[in-house]
Amino acid sequence: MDGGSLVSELLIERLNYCIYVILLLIGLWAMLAKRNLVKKLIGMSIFQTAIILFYVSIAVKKDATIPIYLAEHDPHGSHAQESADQNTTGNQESSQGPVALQPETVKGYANPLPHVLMLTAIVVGVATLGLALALTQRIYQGYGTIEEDELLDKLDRADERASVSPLIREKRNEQRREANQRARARAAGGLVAKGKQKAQPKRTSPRSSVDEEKPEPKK
Amino acid sequence: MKLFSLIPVLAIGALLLWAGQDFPKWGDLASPASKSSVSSHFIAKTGVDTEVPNMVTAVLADYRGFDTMFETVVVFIAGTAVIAILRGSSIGRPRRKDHEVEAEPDLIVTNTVRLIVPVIQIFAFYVLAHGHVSPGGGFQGGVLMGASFILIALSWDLEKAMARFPIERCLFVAAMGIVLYGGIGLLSMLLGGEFLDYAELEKIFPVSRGMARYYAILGVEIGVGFTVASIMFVLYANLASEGRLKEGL
Amino acid sequence: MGLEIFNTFILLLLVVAAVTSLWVKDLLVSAVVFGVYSFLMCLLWAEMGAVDVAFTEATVGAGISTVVLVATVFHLRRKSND
Amino acid sequence: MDSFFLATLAISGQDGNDGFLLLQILGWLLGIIGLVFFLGSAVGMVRFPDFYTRMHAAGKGDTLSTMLMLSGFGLVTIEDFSIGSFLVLLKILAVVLFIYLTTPTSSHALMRAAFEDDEMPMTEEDLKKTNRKGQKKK
Repeated sequence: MDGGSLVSELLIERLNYCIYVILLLIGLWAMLAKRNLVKKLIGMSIFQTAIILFYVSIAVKKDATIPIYLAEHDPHGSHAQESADQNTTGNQESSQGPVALQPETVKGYANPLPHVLMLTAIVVGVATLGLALALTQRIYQGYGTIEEDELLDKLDRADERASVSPLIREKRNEQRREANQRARARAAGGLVAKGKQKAQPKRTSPRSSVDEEKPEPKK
Repeated sequence: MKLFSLIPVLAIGALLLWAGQDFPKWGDLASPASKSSVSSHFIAKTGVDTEVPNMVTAVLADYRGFDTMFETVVVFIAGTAVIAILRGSSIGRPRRKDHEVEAEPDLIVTNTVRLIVPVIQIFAFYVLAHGHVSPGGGFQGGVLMGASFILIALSWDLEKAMARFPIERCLFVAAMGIVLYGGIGLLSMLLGGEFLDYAELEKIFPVSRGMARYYAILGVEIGVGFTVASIMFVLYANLASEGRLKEGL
Repeated sequence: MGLEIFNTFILLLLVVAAVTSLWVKDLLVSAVVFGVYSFLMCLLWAEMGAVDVAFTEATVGAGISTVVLVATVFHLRRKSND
Repeated sequence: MDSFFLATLAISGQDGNDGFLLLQILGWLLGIIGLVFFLGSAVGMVRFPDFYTRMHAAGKGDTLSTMLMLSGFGLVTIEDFSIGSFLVLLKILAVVLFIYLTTPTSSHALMRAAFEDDEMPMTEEDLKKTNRKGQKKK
């Protein structure tokens, strides 16, 4: 297959598939690259609707009606009743109950199976979206942010605080205290007030303050 | 990070576009999904088997009833999980006051809502019960019913809606929906058929096999409607108040 | 060839709505534009003959999920960094 | 308008198909008038300077145009004097009534929310200021 026919195959005859793929890629990209959790969830919903759209468009038939029986095709509708009444006067055999549709009339109705599958998928989708939003609210209550990078920073700090054993923490605190004292001594040797402020430990995060406060009472 | 994530995205896109050449054209009558014997059987025989003109409802609640039952269970589990996640999470946490105005519920809005909420609820029942012959069914009717309570909560406040539909009653109604669904299935099993084989209900109801399935589909849809309506309201009530269940939005 | 102009137009609008709802930095605007996306999707499905799916999307996607998103954003920070 | 509608019905009762053609033309006309009002409200949303005037354009134009278009649809759907087409007309009229109730209420709620959020309406002096600024920029 040469290039021209590929383009005409994809872009002209199957343009709808191209747009489904674009929608799906937008959703996937948002889930991967966006840092805001709510944006990620919106991307998830877009991804989901793109797949549902693909399924529903498979069910389309040209010149077909919606999957609800027309009055003249309904085996139990008024029309069938009339024809049954007419038949009872003539042929007794053919009026035995309702008749299934002929293959020609089957072609006139859209395919109901993908509709059913996707109908439940939409409702389950909103339930899972609500669950994910509840988790997002909980994350915001716990960490005060829903941006992924800030969240990872805070998680790293929390991990460090939780995972270090008390002995190592004590050793680190001692090292830090020594470093502080050395710096203070240097600052006292040099400029008086300005140097002291500079010599304060650079990290002002809650962890360092907490870790330094703990050993204080032992002194 | 953003550029790095473009690599898998573009790779998947190229793969999907390459696969797209093999898909059927728009509205193709000879596509595999339309030619398959399953969907042709559904279109041809639904009216004979169940007497329901809307094929989607019949396939949803009868042929694929097991699937729908567990979809309903998934919705129920999601609602209970939202309650479990958010309950008590905001105790001792000050309520945000920065974007809040001290205002009575608006007179015009509340009076209009008083007028239209009964109409919405009647329409929800109509959609639920008329789903056999027109678009609609348990999911849509349930969502509309839940939306009417959400409208009450939006126009007055959450307490007013919770007084009409407290959270315990929500969970009870949701569970009753699933029990109704499974109960109809079990009843048809006790009468000698298989699980969710509604045609066996003709032994206790004075109707034909087709009409037995018709009425059983209605009962199943009512069960789905109960569950979906209460879970939708549970979702809103919990998310709007951070699990406090009072003083929402 | 088989694709009508109406469908193509709605599909392009869908792409625009999806990109907009991910582009804007205000999460409230993002939620509302996502509601617009759901309505366009509902229109497309009604045109395809899937009336039940369109009805479900109109009630669930455009109604409940927009309300739930707005209710969540109300308790979070409204501005997003990207 | 009312008497015209009744007259149309009377004609359609006498002459059969011609009367329904008149109803269809009337329906198309109503739809086109509704579209014109819709265009007006869309232009107003873009062109008006502040929130209240924009809501004025959106609320009023939207309600009127939607009601007009829906009643046009209702007239077009009448094909004969059967119960079926009359039921469709009745349903569309119910939707019209619903929109008549809810759209003004929602725009009122939006306006009130903006007012309680201390959004001030634009005065003539503000308009002059913005005009001057625009002229300076030019």
